[in-house]
Amino acid sequence: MTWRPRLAEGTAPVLVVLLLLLIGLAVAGPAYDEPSGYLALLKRAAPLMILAIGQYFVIVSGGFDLSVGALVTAGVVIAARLINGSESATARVILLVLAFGLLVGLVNGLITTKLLVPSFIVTLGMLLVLDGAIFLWTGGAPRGALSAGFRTFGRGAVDVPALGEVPWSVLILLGILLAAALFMRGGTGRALVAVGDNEAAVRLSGGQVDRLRLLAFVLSGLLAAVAAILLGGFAGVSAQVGDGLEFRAITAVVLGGVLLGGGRGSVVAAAAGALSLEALFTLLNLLGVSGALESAVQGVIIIAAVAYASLGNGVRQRLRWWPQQRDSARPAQPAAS
Amino acid sequence: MSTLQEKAIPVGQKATRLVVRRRLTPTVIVYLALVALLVVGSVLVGLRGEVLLDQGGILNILTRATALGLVAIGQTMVILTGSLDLSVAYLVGLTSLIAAETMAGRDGMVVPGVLLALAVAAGVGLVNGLVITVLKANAFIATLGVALILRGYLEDNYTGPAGDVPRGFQHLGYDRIGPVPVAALLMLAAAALAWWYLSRTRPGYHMYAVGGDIEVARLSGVPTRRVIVTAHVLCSVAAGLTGIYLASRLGSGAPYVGTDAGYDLESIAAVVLGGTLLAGGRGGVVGTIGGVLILATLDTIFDDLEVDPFFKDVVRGVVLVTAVALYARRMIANRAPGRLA
Amino acid sequence: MTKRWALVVAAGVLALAGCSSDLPDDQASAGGSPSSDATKSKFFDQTEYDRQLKFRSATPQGPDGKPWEQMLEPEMVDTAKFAKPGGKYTLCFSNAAVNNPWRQVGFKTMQQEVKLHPEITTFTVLDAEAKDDKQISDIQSLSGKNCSAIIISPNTTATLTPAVEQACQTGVPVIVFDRGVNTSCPVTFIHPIGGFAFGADGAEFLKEKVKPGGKVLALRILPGVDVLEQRWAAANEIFTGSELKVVGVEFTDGDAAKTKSIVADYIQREGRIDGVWMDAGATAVAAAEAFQDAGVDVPAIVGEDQQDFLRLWVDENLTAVAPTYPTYQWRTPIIAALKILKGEQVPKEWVLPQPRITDDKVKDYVKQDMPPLHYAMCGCEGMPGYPVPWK
Amino acid sequence: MTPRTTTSVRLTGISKSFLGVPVLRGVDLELRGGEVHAVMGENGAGKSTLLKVLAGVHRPDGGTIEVDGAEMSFASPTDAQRAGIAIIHQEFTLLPHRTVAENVYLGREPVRRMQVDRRRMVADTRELLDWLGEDGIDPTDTVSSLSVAQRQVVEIVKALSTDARVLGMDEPTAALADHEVELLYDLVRRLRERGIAILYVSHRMREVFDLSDRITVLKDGQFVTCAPTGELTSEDLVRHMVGRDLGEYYPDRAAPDDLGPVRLSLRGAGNQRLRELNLEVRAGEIVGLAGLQGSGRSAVARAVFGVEPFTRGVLEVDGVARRVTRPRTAVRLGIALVTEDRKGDGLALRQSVRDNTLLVRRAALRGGRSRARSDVPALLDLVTVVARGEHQEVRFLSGGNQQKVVLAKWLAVEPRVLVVDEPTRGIDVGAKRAVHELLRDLARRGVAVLMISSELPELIGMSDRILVMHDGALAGELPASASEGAVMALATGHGIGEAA
Repeated sequence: MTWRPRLAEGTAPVLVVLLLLLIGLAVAGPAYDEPSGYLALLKRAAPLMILAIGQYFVIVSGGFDLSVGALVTAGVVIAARLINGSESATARVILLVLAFGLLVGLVNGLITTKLLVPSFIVTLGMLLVLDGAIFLWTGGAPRGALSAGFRTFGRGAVDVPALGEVPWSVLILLGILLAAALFMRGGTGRALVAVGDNEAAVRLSGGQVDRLRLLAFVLSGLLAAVAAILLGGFAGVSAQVGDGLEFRAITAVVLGGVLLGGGRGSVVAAAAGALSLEALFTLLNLLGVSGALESAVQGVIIIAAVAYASLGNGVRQRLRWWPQQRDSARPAQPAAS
Repeated sequence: MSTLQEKAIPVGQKATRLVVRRRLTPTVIVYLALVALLVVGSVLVGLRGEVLLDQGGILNILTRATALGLVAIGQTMVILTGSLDLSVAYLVGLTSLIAAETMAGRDGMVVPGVLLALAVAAGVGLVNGLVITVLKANAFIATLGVALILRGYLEDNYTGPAGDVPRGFQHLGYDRIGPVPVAALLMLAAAALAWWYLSRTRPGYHMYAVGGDIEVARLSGVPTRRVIVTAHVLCSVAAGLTGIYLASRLGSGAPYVGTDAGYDLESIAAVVLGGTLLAGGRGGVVGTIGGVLILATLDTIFDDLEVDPFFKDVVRGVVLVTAVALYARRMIANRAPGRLA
Repeated sequence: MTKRWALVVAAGVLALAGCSSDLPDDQASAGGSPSSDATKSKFFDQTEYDRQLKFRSATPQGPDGKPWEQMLEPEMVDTAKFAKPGGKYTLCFSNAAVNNPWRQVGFKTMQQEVKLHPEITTFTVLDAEAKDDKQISDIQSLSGKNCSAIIISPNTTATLTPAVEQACQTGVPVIVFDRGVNTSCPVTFIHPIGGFAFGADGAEFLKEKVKPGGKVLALRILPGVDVLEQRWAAANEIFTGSELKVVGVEFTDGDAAKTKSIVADYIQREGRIDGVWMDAGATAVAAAEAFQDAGVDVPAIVGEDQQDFLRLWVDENLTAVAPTYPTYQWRTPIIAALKILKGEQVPKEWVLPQPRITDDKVKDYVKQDMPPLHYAMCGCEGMPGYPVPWK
Repeated sequence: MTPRTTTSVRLTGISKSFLGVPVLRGVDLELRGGEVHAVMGENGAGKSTLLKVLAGVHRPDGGTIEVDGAEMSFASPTDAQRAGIAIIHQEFTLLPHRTVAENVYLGREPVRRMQVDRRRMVADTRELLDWLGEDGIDPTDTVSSLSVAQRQVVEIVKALSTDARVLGMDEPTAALADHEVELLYDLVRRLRERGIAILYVSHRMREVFDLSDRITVLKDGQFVTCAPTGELTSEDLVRHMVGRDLGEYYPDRAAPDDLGPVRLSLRGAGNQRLRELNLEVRAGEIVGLAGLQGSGRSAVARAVFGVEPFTRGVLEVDGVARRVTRPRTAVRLGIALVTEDRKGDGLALRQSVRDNTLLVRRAALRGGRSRARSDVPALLDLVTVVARGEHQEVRFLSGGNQQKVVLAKWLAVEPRVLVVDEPTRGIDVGAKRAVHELLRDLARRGVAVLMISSELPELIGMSDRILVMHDGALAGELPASASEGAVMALATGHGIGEAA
């Protein structure tokens, strides 16, 4: 059997959608005549794409993570209070924010796997706890300020040979995406998808199901912390920076053809879903569609995407499958009676 | 069957275990927790020289339970059926506007206003149900999509509260009998109706069946699509009733009255807190009302104790997860060993 | 359905038969209910617009340097019937929410104000968490408590009117501030000049600073909030009568990241933006940063009195103005309540001055040690304990 | 409520295609009241589709269905039920959290004054249970509290409650233990006596011969033959089904000098369900583990594999005592388990053949990435999987091919001890034979194989020696080619003295 490049199930539609959107952008906006426009789009989309990658790990292993939006807010607010404008504290606080994301993911994962509470409920609870606790701690509104160093990652750019100025966030995004794609090609990644498909089979194959699912939540938490650093860096301190991001990330993942409930979908497609979503917003903006209708358009699109995935797929699969079954059957022989 | 004799003892054991299990269903736990909460709350509030369950306190708890209760009754039905509805919050806002705008202050338009609001709600439920059954979209995404569409409509067409409810209709939101608001009684009546529907009628049986195992239901001749659509229509109608109630209470329609209160996630939380399995097939309205009352009581206690609103969120989150963890433990303990993993 | 209606009817009969209703009597709502067309109409109101613009230049009455005790063109009402000498007051406050920095700063200021008055023995606060329905319940339950006065900061105008009326009927003095209600039953309604003045302050500044034909971008938080709509209505009025070109009106949801993206898009699309008008300053820094990140000078910009913006203004030497919706208005309800309880006169409508921060004064308002989202116009610097509670 | 008079059903020229691919091509079948009519054929022969056509699940593209001489057209299972036809599906169709009565009347709840008439439902269910002589089940019991056999009874009651006079059964013994199978036979015979027409679909030769009056054989969607059971031999049947003579069923056993060292040994091992087990499995041999269901034979598999570990005694792998408390440990020690429920426990159905093949290696072991790429095709060749490619999702494979993938997944980690539980359940004759050969082949390569099967001919045909379990303990050991009678005697607890 020869190896050939191959798209994971459900990846193709999102790439088509993305391509159409990018063409739409090129037609609608003069800024998208040159690469810098797309680079700006990528920079803008980076936090959501990173969140979508994190969310992907959880969804593909059969869960939900509703806590990422609250975690992003928490990350920014914690960073602002602890850094308090002091440049010297920056590195320490960045590590701390990452560790906090990791910890939240760990708690989500432990409650889900050890106490067997559905992840939807666990992370909903975590959302409430984070939302409350973080402002309980800061007394209602964010305090302190982010340092310039902290903000570099979301705001600054770096000179890359041959490419020119590339935003840090784009580099971070590409790094994470590459790592995630490699991870998903590897054994642990495949086992993670298999957990979303059939937990029992993985357990009886000697896999550590709980540890894998825990890993998914930890990665989601960690990546939410990264997104917080980028968003905080991009736009500064805000009390509502993470509002609604959890649903947007889930939408992006689903748009990428990943099956809710787990067991199918690729991480690159999930990231592409997030980029599509962001491109869609930008396009609507360029076309002058009112902000109000934006959400309606978004609603229609995700329903259409999911309907296409489940309806279209079924038909295509059957078309593909049946003739194959026939091929594999033995040649018919006259019945000898 | 001769072989059954050798199983006689285990069956006996099972029977006693069953009795224990029946005694401590999640529903019972919820109400025990409610009672415990009331006792603890009374003591804590009492320490401040106040009374939790005086007329005002009861009124408060019941009033707070009314709107969430109505939404949660509907949400119970869809969750039992194995589905989920994230569009209720926007729908509450939309129906409150439709009711208030149709009434426009005229007494004669109360009935048309209510009917129109309910009709629109039913229509939205129908769309939810059809998107799930015909387009085969996951309920989470389908109802999230519909929620976004409703949001777009609201944002595009409304700039704030609109419409006007005639004074006569406002009695629905403000009248009470002793400490019990009339609307709370109506909510409880709706809950009773839903309980009857779920546990006594055929369509109700079928909701449990579809939520329990949709394939089994289908093979047994249950019209699964119709059941799911019905559940969504009923859920949306319950959200519509909430919108109508809130219109009567607010005196006008308000586009974000549902989302500000977070009725989407909060109603799911209440249902799950009430012991209904998020995956469906098990649970009921009685538990949900218990869950709603717990949340309302917590709120009231915290208000009496003047707890920081941010702290409330923390407690809500912890209570939710703890409760569901408790139910999960009981389920594992009760599960007969069978499957390998 | 018939069943349910039978129940409603039955409930109605019960109500008639002497069961209690918390619905306030009709005559109390002198202001009348809003008609649907009124709330949906254009938010511009020429009379009110003129009135507010006039207020800006009016000289306030009251002690100098204490704008929270000043009042503009007051029409005093007698409060003798509420007088309750002897102190030991229980003040009750139904707050809409503490869900944004403005309300946080305001609420803390209010709490400190309460501490200044030993005659207030209890200060009971119910927070509605931005839920109309909860605030109605809150007001109901405050009405049942032994409050000396009830202060209400309504979550929305129209929807809370019945509840406020109900509170009025208990005979306890009711004080409303920030957003109003559609009834005249409260003893006093406290608010700064208003949205038209706010919007005009910024728009006039741009008209003055941006050369004719310059491109102005208007950034708004979200549609439908009356205060914000008024700000835009006034600005729009001024822009229409100017030679400025409004190249875009965008909603940002108050989201800094979105603001930045929108502004970046406009810089790319228009090539150059000469002025930025905002209906609220929360995302002003993000807007300014978008220019910096694009490598162009920040044009004339309208912000608000939040510290992060003021600091940027000073540090980067921006051409800017900061209209304010001062948080010191949270002190006034407490002061008003005590006046009422002492039987002193208060204005029926207590209009507070609404200063704007201009280039010459901005340095006075920058407080390096305060949080970035702190509102400078809190009137709190002189309060005992400053600045700890606000940090 | 008892079924009415007898009915006859005649299917003529039934054809059915899915997306243009014919699955049934002009099949004829006649079914009379009071007979058990078996339908046999390989997987994919169209048996289940035929059953579903009869049940109204699928609409035929051509042909007619006559019930008592009247032509019928079924648009849904409900239509078929109205005509007196009910089907018991291969998988259980019961809701565990609902009561027996609720399950029996699911979809057809009697309604009285808008409410479900629960009293009548319970009474009618009880009547049916009594009629079948199954008074051990209470209609108000929750299904989750019933045994597997009792659930099967509920399934049958559910079918009968539709007033069915024609009962289709799809592999009804698949989930049953041997003694339960006997009870089912008994039940089927009683149904026959009461005039019910039974269409009996099964893979199991013995069952069909024990039970049926007539046999219809299908192959590739076509009718092959229909004859009274007495006129057919099992060799005839196999020939009809596969269209060729398969000859001797089982591969050669191991010669004495093929046997290597002891790979797996249990000494005094036990847990909650198992007592004092002593057994050894050597490299190169296949040891059969027989026993009735509930005797603990699957519990041995689970214990060895660490799912429900031993709590007493010693488990040795290659002579070293080990504590195996979870599957992961077992896998790392070289123990493999092919479970009886391959869809539930064995495969991640949405994943590709490749991913499933590598599942154990990836999940339990580290590294081996570079080797994996070249390995997979070789492994799949070895187990003779027929698939469109290694990227095809496993759910689209036939049962037999799926089972081969399960075996490939274990071969990928080169186990030293292989425990197989019902390795050929529900797969067709051809695949069965391939699995048998593969197991023997593995043994020859030095794997110690412990094989559990409730199909005694298979167990006897495959094993080098047979251990028989009874009531959680070993009842005795029998040599290769012991008689079924001898195994059953030990399994039912009769022959303990003589064999030990």
